Parts: sequence; C-alpha cells; structure tokens
Amino acid sequence: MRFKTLLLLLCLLLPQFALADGPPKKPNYPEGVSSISPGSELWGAVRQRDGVLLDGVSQVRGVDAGILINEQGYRWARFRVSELTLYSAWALAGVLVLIFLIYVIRGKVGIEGGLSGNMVRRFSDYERIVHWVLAIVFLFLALSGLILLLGRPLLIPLFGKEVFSLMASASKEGHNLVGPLFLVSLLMMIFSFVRRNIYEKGDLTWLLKGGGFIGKDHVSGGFFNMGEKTWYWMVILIGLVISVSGLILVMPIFGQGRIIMEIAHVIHVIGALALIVVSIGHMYMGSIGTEGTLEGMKTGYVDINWADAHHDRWGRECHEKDLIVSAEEYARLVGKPSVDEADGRETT
Amino acid sequence: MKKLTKKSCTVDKTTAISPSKAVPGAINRRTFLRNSSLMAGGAALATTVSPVMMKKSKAATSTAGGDVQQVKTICTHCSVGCGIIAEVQNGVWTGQEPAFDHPFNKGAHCSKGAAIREHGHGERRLKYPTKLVDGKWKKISWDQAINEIGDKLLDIREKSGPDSVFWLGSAKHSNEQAYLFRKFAAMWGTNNVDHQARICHSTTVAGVANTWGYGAMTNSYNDIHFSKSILLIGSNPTEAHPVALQHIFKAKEENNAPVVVIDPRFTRTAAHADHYLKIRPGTDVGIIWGMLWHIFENGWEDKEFIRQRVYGMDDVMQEVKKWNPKEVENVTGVPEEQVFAAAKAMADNRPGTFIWCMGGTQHTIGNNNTRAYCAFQLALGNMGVSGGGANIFRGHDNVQGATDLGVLSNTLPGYYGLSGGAWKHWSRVWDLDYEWVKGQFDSGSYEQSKGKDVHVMNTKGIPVSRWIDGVLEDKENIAQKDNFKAMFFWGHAPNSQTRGVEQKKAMEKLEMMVIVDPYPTASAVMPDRKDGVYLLPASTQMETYGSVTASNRSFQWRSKVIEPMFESLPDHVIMYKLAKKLGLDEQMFKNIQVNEEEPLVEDVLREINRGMWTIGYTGQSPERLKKHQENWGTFDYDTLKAEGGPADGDYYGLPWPSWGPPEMNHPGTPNLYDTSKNVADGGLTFRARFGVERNGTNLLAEGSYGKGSEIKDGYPEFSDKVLKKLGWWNDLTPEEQSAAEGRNWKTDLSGGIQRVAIKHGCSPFGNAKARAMVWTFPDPVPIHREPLYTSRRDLVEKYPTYEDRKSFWRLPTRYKSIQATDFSKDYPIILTTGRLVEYEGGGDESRSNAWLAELQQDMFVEIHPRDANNNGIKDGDDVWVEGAEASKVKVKAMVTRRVGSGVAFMPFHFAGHMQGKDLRDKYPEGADPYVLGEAANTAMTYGYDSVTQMQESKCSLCRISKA
Amino acid sequence: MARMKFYCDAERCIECNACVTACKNEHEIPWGVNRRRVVTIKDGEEGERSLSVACMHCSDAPCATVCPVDCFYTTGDGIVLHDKDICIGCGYCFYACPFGAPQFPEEAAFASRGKMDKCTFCAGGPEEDHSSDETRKYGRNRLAEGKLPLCAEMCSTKALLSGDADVISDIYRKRVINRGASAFNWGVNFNNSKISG
Amino acid sequence: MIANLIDGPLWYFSLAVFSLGVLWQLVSIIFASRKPDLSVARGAAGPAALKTVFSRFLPHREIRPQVGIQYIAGYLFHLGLFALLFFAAPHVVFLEENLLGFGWTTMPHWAFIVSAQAAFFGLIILWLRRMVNPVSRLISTTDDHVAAILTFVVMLTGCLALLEGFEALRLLHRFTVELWLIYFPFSALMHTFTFIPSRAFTGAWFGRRGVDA
Repeated sequence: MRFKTLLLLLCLLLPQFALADGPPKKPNYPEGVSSISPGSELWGAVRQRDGVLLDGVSQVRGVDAGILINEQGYRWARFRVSELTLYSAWALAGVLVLIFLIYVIRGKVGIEGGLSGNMVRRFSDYERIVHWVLAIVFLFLALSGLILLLGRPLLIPLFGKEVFSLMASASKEGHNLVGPLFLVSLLMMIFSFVRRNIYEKGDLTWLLKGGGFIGKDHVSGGFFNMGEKTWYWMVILIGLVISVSGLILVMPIFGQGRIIMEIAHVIHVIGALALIVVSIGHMYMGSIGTEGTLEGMKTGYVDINWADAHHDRWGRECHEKDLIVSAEEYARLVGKPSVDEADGRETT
Repeated sequence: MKKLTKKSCTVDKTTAISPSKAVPGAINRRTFLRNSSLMAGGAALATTVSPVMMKKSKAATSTAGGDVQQVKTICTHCSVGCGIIAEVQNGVWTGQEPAFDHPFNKGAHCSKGAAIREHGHGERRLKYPTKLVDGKWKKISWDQAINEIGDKLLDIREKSGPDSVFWLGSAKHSNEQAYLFRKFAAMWGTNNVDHQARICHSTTVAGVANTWGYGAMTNSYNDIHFSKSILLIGSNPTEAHPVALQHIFKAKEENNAPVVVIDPRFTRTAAHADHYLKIRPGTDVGIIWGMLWHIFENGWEDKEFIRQRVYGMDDVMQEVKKWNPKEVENVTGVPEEQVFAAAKAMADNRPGTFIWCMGGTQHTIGNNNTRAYCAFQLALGNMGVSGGGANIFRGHDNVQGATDLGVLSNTLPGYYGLSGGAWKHWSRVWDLDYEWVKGQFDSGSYEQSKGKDVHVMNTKGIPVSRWIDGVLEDKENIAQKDNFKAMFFWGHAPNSQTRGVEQKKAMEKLEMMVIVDPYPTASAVMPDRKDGVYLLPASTQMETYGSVTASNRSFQWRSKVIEPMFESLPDHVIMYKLAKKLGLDEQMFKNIQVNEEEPLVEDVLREINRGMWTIGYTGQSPERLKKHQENWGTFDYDTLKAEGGPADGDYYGLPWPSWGPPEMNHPGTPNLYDTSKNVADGGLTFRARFGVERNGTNLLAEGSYGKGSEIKDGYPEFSDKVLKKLGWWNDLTPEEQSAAEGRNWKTDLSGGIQRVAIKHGCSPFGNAKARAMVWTFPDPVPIHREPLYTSRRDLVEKYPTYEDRKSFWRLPTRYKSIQATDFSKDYPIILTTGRLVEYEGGGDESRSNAWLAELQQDMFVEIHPRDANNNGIKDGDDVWVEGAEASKVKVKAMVTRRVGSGVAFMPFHFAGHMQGKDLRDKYPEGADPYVLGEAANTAMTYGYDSVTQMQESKCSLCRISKA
Repeated sequence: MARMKFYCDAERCIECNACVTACKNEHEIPWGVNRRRVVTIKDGEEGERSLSVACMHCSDAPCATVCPVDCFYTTGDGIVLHDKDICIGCGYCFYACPFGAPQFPEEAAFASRGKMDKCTFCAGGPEEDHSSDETRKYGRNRLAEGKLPLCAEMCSTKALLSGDADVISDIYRKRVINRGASAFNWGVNFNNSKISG
Repeated sequence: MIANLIDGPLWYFSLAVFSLGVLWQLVSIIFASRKPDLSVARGAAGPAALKTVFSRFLPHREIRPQVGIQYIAGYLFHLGLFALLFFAAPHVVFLEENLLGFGWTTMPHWAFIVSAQAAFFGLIILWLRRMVNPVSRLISTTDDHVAAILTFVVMLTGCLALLEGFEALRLLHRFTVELWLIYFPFSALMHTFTFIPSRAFTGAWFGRRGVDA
C-alpha cells in the first residue's frame, strides 16, 4: 500500500517521525458512556481502526481527500517549529561567531612577499558569469528562505504581524519564482567547473593539514584545493537535492500528498541550511578572509604570488607555461586605467 | 478583543449575501473566467463556477437594504417533504435556514435540500422559449411558441385524431397543476396521458390497492419511531430519502429495533443494518417466501389477524411451502441462517415496518413482488398498527399527489378508473355535459369487452413506459387510430426510461416534440433533429405555490419563494395559455377563477376537494393547509398530531383520507386500516373493494371492526341502499338525501353518505378482508418468474415468464419470445441501476446545481473485483458497458465489493452523453448542466410488468470491456 | 466560557453530503474549495462508516503552531480562526492539519495557492461582525447571530453535532446508552447472525 | 495618502511623461537635420534597410564564433519580458480597466511564471556580462546600468506581489513602474522604439554604398 511505503521512507528519513501507535483494537462502546469528549473518543476509535493512516474515499475531490487523519502532519509541525527553527538559528549564529573568531585570531591571510602585480588568468568571463548568477540567485533564495523560516520568532516581534506578512508574502512569491532558476544556474555550474573539481592525489594531504589552518605555512594545492572541491561538490549535490525537493513543493500538481510535501520540506530546509552555513564560510574566505582571492572572480586574474601561495601546483604550471601577464598588460586587458594614464591619454 | 465578543442578533443581512469569493484575488478569478472560455465542459468547470457565482452575488448585493422575510416552503427533491425556510430580500433568495419546527425533518436536509437555494441562482436554467430551427436553437416569444404548437396540435388532431398526441406529465407538478394536466388531457380527448409514477411505483399502487384498498404508503416516516423492527427491500433511503434515516435511526437506537436490509448491493443503508441479505436481482418473491417459510414453519404468523382480516393466506402458504431454504439459496443466493435470522428478527419484534422502493417495483413481476411484501406484513399482523405497515417510500416530491390525481393513462383523478360512471362523476364535478366530454374523444373503438365495443374514452391509454412503441410500432399492431405524432415532455427526464437508443429513434420519428421544463433536459439533445422541437421554460416549484402530497399522504402547502426567473412561467399558466389556444379554456376553467392568465390555485384545490371522494382528498381545503403550514411547530414529532394550537387535533397535512367536506373537520388518517382509532379520528378498516363473497367464502372482515363502530362485524361499502337498509337514511339532511339518492360514498357530491357512515363509526368504503390472493391478476398468488434477460438459464424452465401479449395497454408486449433466447453467454453480468444521494431523477436539475455537481462528476459503473480482473479492468478505467440489446455506454469503472460478483450497478441520473458521444454542444447556450454523462438506461433493456407496464430497469444483462 | 466543538456520530452518518452543500450554500464557497467533506472508510465493505470532517478547531492546533506568519487565533469559544490579511498562502497549515481542513483556491504549477480558506465554525473572521469585508472573506457569521454552524443544523440524521462540548457529549451519551442496550452496536453483523432457536 | 498619489496623480504624470517623451524623441530623430548623402548609389537603399532590420536579429557570420551566452540571454530576457508584459493575466486586466477598456486572452499562470523566470535570468546574465566583460564594462554608461537595474527592480517588485493579496506590494510594484515610465524616454530604454529605424538607417546607408551589411 502506498502509505506504508511512504511511512517507511518517512521513518528512515526522520527518527522523530517514528510512530507510537499500538496494535489496532476494536473500540467497545459502553465505555463511551463515561467519555467526556466524544470527539476524542471517536477519533481514537477511527485511528485504531486499520492501523495508522486511514485510507477512505470522499465525494469531495482533492489530494488526500480520502485520508481521515494524517498523524504525520502533527509531528511535522512540531518538528518544523521546534527543532528545525531552533537548530537552524543556532547554526547560523554559530558560523557567524566562528568566522568572527577566526578573523580576530588570524586576520586577513596575506601572502608572504606581498602581491607582485603580475597576474595569471584564472576564470573566463563565462565562468565568472556562471558563478555570479548562481551567487545572486542563491543569496536571494537564502535570504527569502530564512525570512520564512525564522521570521515568526525573530521578525514578528520587530515589525509586527502586518508588516511581516508583507515581507513573508514577498519572500514566498519571490522564492517560488526564482527557485527554478537556481537549478538552471546550478546545471551551468556543473558543466563549466566539473573538470577541475575531480579529486586527485595531494588533496588528502591538504585535508590532513587541515587546509592550512593548522600551522603557519600554506598547504599545496592544484587549481582548486581540496576545500574548494568539497565545497563545489556540496553545492552541486545538496543543490540538486534542494532543487528537487523545492520543485515538489512548488508544483502540487502531481498528486503528491501531504506526507511527501512534509518530507520534501524538511529535506529542503536542512539542505539549504547546510549550504547557507558553508557558503558564509566561502564568502569569508573569498573576500576578507584571504588577500587577493576576490580579484579572481572580479577580473578573472589573480596575482601570481597568490597562485603560488594557495595553489602552488597550478602556480608552477603557470610559470612553466609562462602564462603570467605584466601589470600593464593586465591593466589593459581588464580596462583599468594603467600607470601612465594620469593625463588621461588612451594607451589602448 | 472585539473579535471574540459575540454581538446580539442585530444582523445586517445585506452583508450576508455572500460574494462567493472566499479569497481576495478577483483578478485571478476573472481571468480564469476568460481563460475558461477557451476550454469546454468539465475542464472549464473549476474555473467557470466561482465567477458565475460572483456575478450572481454582485446582482444580489445590489438589492442591499431590503429587510429579510422568511418564506416557508417544501423541498422539491423527494417524497419525504422536508420543510424549508427561505430568506428572501427584495425578491432575491439570500439565505436558507433549517426548519427546526417542521414535523418531518426537524430542520434536517440531504445534500439536495441543503443546496436548494441554488434555485435562486438558476445559472443553467432554460431561460426563454426556444425553438429548433434547422439544427440551431432560436429564441422565440411565448405567443409565437403557443401559436405554433397549438396549430400543429390541431393539425395532428385533424389528421390522426386526439390519441396521436401523448401528454407526458410530471410528479414535479403541484397537486393543482397535476390535476389541471389530467383535466387538460380529458378536455383534449385522450387517455394517452401518464407520468413517472408509471415507472416508479405503479406496481406498488396496483399491488397494494388490490390487496387492501388503497395504493399508498400506509403509515408515515415519523410513525417508524414506533417500529420494533424494520425491513427494507429494494430500498436505499440513505441515498434516495436520507432524511427518512433520522426516523429509522430513532427506532433503531431507542426501540433497539433490528434493521434488515435485503438488496443486491451492499448499500449505504445496508452498512447501517443489523441483517443484510444479498440477493440476486429479481428474486424478491423468492426471498420473501423464503422468510415466510420459516415464519409458517415455526408458527410465528398472527393467526387471529389472518382469520379476521385476511383472505387467501392459505393459497399463499401453499406457494410458500415450495420455498424451502435449499430452493431459496439456489434462487436468491442467500444462505439459510441469514434468511432465518432475518425472519426471526421480524417475527420477534412486532410491530415491524416494511419499507420498499424501486428495487422491488421495477420488474416484469413487480406486481408480484409488491403483493408478496403485503402478504408478509399480513402474515405477521403488522398492518393497521402504528409502527407497522407497508411504508412505501415514493420517489418524487409529489409523485403521490400526481398519482392520486390520476395523471395516468388508466384512471381519472382519485382512482375512479375510466368507466362510464367515472366519466359521468367527473363531468358533474367539472359541471360539464358528459356528452361534450365524450365528443372530444376519438369516436371509434379499439377493443372489445364481452363482445361489445368499448368506447375509446373507456379504454386505457398507452403508458409512458411504452410511448416509444407508440411511435415506432407498426400502425396495424397498435390498438388505436394512429401512432403518436407529437409528444409533450412536461417535466420528464427521458434518461429515467429504459431502451435509450430506441427512444432516440422514436424522438426523431415524431412530428413535434414539446419540452416544458425548467431545464432543457436530455430530451432536447438526444434526438438528431433539425426542427420541430420546442423548449418552454417552466418555473420551479420555488417560483409558484400550491399543495404537494408527501409520501405519507400528508398535504403540505408551498409558498412562492421568488418570482419566476428569466422568462419562465408556472406550469398552470402555460396550461391555460395552451387551453386558450386550443379553445378549451371555457370548459376547463369553468369554475376556476383566472387572473390574467394564472388560474387561481386555491380554486383548483377546491375543485379537487369537490370530486375526490374515493381517497378522501375532500377535507384538505387551502385554508386548512395554510393553517397547518403556519403552525408546523404544533404537530407532534412522533404522532404528527397537533396538540393545541389552531390546528388542534389534526394530523399534520391531513393525510388522506380526510373524509367529507372540509367543514367536517376530519383530522386525516395517519395510519391506514388502523382499527384502534375511531374513523372520525383517523381510524380505518380494510376496504371492501372486491365484493362481499367469492366462491362461498366471505370477503368481509370477521369479528374485526373499527373502534366505535356500530356494526360489530364486516360490512360492504356504503351507498344510498345500504343506508336505507341500515335505517340510517334519515340521518341525512333533506338536501343530502336528494344529492345522495342513487349514489354511493364515492359519487355523492354532498358527502352525506360518508358523513353518516363515519357518524356511526364506520369506514365509508366498508370493512373487508385484505386479499393475499388477487384473482384478477395474471398471478393470483405472487410467484417468482425469472427476468426476461436472466443469467440463470437453469431456472427458466421452472420459473418461466409470461406468454407474449397481443394487445396490452393498446400495444403488443413481449415476454417469452425474449426469454427464449439465451443472452447469458455474450452478456454474463447482471446489470442493475439505482440512485445517488447528490442527484435526483433524471438529474437535469441537480446536475445543473454547482454545489451538487461538484460532488459527482463522473458517471460510473460499480463492478466486483472478480469481474474487473476477469475483464482486465482497473479502478478508474474507462469501460464500455454493453446492454443485452447491444446498446452501450462509456463510463468509469468503480471496482468495489458493494456489488456481488457477477452483478454491475449504474446510477441513472446522468445524461448528455450518448453511446460514447458527448452532446454538450447540442444544449441551448448556457443551459447545459455542469456535469454530463452516459444515461444508464441507454444500456437497459426491454421488459414490462404484467399488470401496469412498469419498466424492468433493475435487472438486465450486460458485458463490460475496457474502452 | 463555552468551548465549541464539532462531533460526527459515525453510527448515524450516512454520507449524504448535506453538510458539504449546506456549507457551500451558506458561504457561497466556490467550486473546488470544500471547507467540509465526508470521508467514507471501508467503502462498500462490511463495517463501512462515514465521517464528516472539517476544521476540528483543535485546542492545540498544529496549523496555528506551524503558520510562518502566525495568522491563526483562537476565540473565547475555542474556535480556531485565521486572518486572511495576514495569510500568505504558503500551505504549511495544509501539511500540518491532520484532517486536511485548510483549502486553497488555486493549486497549480507555480500557482501562489491564494489565501487559505477553512471552516470558521460559521464565526466569520477578525473583521467587524457582519461587515461586508468579513462576509466576503470568510462567509457568514452565524455565531454572532446566535446560530450554530449550518452543516450541523442541517445534518439529515443529526449525526453531525456542533456546539458547546459539554452539551454535545450529553446528547452523545444519551445515544450511547440507548445503543449500549442494543445487541449490535459498532459495525454491521449480518454475517454473524446464527440460528439461535 | 501615498496610495492615492501612486494610483492617481503620479500614475497620470508618469504616463504623460512617457508618451510625450517617447513621441518627442521619435519626432526629433525623424526631423534631425542630416547631411544629404552625396555618395554614388551603388545599390538600393530600401531593400537593404528592410533586410538589415531582420538580419540584425542574428549575429554576424564573422563574429558567430565569439558569440557568447549573452545572445541567448538577450532573447530570453526580451521575449520573456514581452510575454509577461502583455499576456500576464493581472496586466491584461489592469490595462483593460485603467487604460484600454478591452482585454484579451491571457496566458495561463504557469506560462506567466515561466516567462518571468526567463526574463529574470536573461536580465541578470546580461547585466553580469556587462560587468564581467572588460570591453562592455568600459563602454557601459551609468544610463545603461540604471536602465538595467530599474527594469530589474520593476520585475522583482512584480514577482513579489504575485499573491495579489497585499495592497502595499501592489503599490510598490506600480510605483517602480511609474519611475520606470518616467525614466524611459530619456534613456537607453528608448531602443524599444528606435532599434528598427536605426537598423534600417544603417542598412540603407550601407546598402546605398552597395555594402552587404
């Protein structure tokens, strides 16, 4: 039976959804005489009739119209408002604090010898477009999603229900509309970056050395280091999970019942949180965390010293292949005003 | 908080005219509307409905400011007769409140009653007179319609005689309209007039009336409160009469009364039963005799009752002896212990009531079934007692009234029959010259009786169940001058009749079809015609007023809730227009006041009162009925008797017979044949209708007589002679004497004879035995006969059907010639039909009610998992159900154990599809019901009752295959 | 203060759907939205029973718990109502409600479901009683007129009861006592009737 | 208060600015004094003009290899925007009620959403490319950015107001639309009207010189 399998799936996914119903027993009536709330007694009886989910029929059409009681709904609601909200809030707060501490302790990770001014090409225009599209969509979804998730406890006290429901409605509609775009940009991301993100030897040592957090010296890495690769695969895999579960929620047209929706919702939220938390780290590392990294995504070029420091193997490659461009060349390429342009003469 | 505090009842109802839009977002809805215009039919539904309602409610809101008045009326959906309180505001029906003080329903409704306010929307109504002009529907004026129709009628009368027009009336008419309709046919000069009672309870009326006198529900819904046991056979009140269940449950819970359900389907009623007997369709006699077998075997029958008040029970016993448990199980399929348990339950708990409906009546042996039921009740002595009786639930809201008022091809109003005496009686009531009336008829003669020609006026007409053959049969084979040339469908759904495909042919052969109905009905779309079809919009009963007779014989007064919508007119107005056109208005409305074109309803009822002495339709004057309507609350929920109040002592609605003229103030008869009451207080004896003795046996009651009767034994019906013999003649006033001279209790227009009889505590119609053996019928003692299309060939020899009849109700009628051939090979599955709670009758009205239509969107067939698997059918599949006459319908399969293996069930409310073809585009613009579907009866087959021509629509054969 | 409750007597409910149409009638509910529905279990089999289901106005309502914008509130009569001006139509209440009471007018791909609609126990909404706004958004407010929900008032067999929990249980108790005497109570038993003398 | 302003005066004002502005722009283009073309006619101007109007819908054969994502994005954005502007149910009803008095068949909700998504995606990518590609960043003026962002904001507010349940969101959307309308005539947005004549002009100019542009 359909529901049994669903139930199984459910239990596998979330222990706290496990069912606490005993074996079905026939209600015997005269007891009812002493019952104060007939309703509860009746529903009790109904619940126990054929086990857990009572599959009935109704002249009224609609998904699950035939289901008399959906126990899971209640469990889901509890889980959604207690565990999910609470833990997610903590997770977010946690990661922010953590990063703050790291920043305080380690400060901006510089490059010994500073920047040479000589650059190497790291990302093509297309690659950067893909990255930024994904980034923009992701940020929008993350923000709107968090509003919906944490708004009731955090924002209602601030703005009051009326204003907040505006925000929530906007977030929800925006989230639903932009959501599918995340999948599209995700696919673009897969195709354009997958080649360089396959794990290779050396990644393990990076891991062992804790990505350079342990000890002062930088850890050797290729074009992408172990950490970035892992982040990439997280984005891809979790991203796909989020997208699918999201689509299940935004398209209630395939007769998916409430239970599927509930499961999808839980997966969606947990997955999204994982990404958000890590992404904060990613943003930190990519910007104020380490010197000269952001440049790569902005202009597509990075300082050769940066390459040597963070991705020595790839850096070496650049040296060998002599891909280094001089500061002037670089300025011309990215259309920056070059050194001798003070008097405004075009040198290109 | 403000929102939490309750306010007093100072209601500004104007706001209560709820604009349907349960959610903001008008834009979406209106664009939905726009989009939907691209889609068609069902697909569009989800989107068209709400805007439709919005528009309505906008219209309604515009009437803001009007104060609410409450109008009391009666539901039009079934014979229970639930009270309705309509809230009207400036002529707009804005609300519906439960009528808690109504003695029948105590405010309760079924889905139909609870949705009846939709009549105030009438979105899918037929809006104006419409005519079919080379395949297109064209709006025309009333005058044009009436003129064209009238001219055509006169022309047909010229060519083929008055009998070539068939007047198909309706059980939806009020009593007054039904009466006028029958009178109209008489004035026109034909007996070819009939209505749905023919295909609903005609076998009941015939069977029951021939058993104990009157053909009606003997007790009442409320009287079931006193039942100690309840037996339902071929009856599914949970769907057909839901409100009846509140009475049944009362008995079940408070009297601990066992409920026995006998039905081929495990109906929703069966779901609440204590005993359920699943019989093979068409074996009612078998199961009843099977139960009686145990009763006689154990001597549980009421011997004293039988001795005093029953004739011919011995013959029944003889027949019953054959039905030993083995035979019963073989024929009906019900094992012994179940039959025994049921029989015992009924025997142990008396009085028990016996409820039956279409499941028992719609058979070639329908009259046998009904009489078997009667015999069962007589054997247990359950008749004439409160809590017992034969509680026959009628179908339509006024099918009882329409039957009583003789909208039938075999009688005049009041079951007077068609004899010369009957015609003379009514001519007197109408104050018309008998010869003139006679002159209206075809002068020839169609049949002989005792070697003498019988005048057409005195020969039964063709019944509605056979009108098809009246059109298609060769002229030579019909016992009348010519085939039908024109048909009036005056409130009739063709899909409630079997042989849909032939019906379509017949419709196409007619020269003119006139459909008078609030909705176009399937008649408008079934035939592939180019012209000669007229649709006349009739008002619903919510848009006019008058009286209606509930199943329990109670009269109820309906008030007009709203003015006729669109261009519709009340039926009696349309009748007047037509009568005027045909030059019959002078005679027809001689003693009836006509305001502009509307005959005064009260006058019509008064004329009814003047003529209907047989069944005591004489006491229910408009004044008394209105008084009852105003004082619903004063009538007792159990006994229906008013305690105090203006109607003190009356039974609610003066259930007929309410003897004598209104002045006599007879309270009505709550339970028929109840000797424990004085006749003056609603008591009765069995009617002396069949003579006083037969081959030496006394037919009159022996030692049984009504309370306060001065004759302490049986006695014949009263006439001037009887009175004189008894020396009561002088109790009549001189005027009465002159009026009563040479007359009897039925024909004495002064009512004197009845008055005197009752004064002496006697029933005017005498005091006789009920007869368990009706010697005038083909099967004097009810016997089982296999259906024409039977799956049990092995039983055909033992239980053969009748011989074919050459001329029966003017038509050749086939029995044996059909049963002879074996269809069970190609058509292995038994096919039966029935009702759904959301819809009623042909369903044109209820399928046009969005609130109901949403709940039943697909025509379906119930089949047993075994048959489904054998034919590779899964639940929800589209399947072809092909009837034994090779006409087939495409429906959804519902695989369920509700039906037994080898049996399939289809609801008959759907129409608008024909053998797989969707006819939606053939409806007039905007008048197509929300839900269309195949008509079950398209696949149903030939077969008619041997007495009343009731159609066989409960038992045929079919084969089911995946579409 | 009274605590309003619905109770459906499965022994009496005959799935006539009067409650459904009564609700549509009273509140002019559009096609596709059903504040109340009748569910039949074991349809067509021995033990078939029907129950009329709508918002049960739970004391500890999951819909209210889970609503991200907190648009639900419970009246002094224990009726759970919601504010359509706050509702964002996210559908969480529909997932959470064990009885499937919350309804949404538009359920399509990407469709913003529209504002949630559900049984109000015929008690309208937060707006001024009988204001046209209230009627438009929530249907009629019978409670404020001193009337009970129409679905229960029109129930064909009086199976569906509504009103103060205590009163209901009294009525119900009476019935059960009657049935207690009955040889057959829960479920049909045509098949366990045996020859007994 | 603000609502009345947005629904009332500001709406009419922006409408006026838009229509008059556009009109003035077009007129001034048409009557802009041009030097008479003294070149020897080596080919027909007319056909070339017409041809160019359409040929420009596809990238030049020579540069096809370099054609990037921006072409697809361009079409996604413009088609999507067109569809949801003129066939989204709420827009049609709005136009019917406030401007034209007649409406037309609208696209189903899902199509509305899909076209919106296409437009969004296209616009984002186009703008990103503008920023990412050094050349296009160099040649981009503030106007380009403002136009892009303004359009984006209009679309965003629109999608936020999808539920049609909140007055404030509707007003916000309408307000941004009004800003957009006012900005329109004086910006690159004018290409909505000018792209055809300009193409034609170029086509004619080259055509006359017998150059297959």
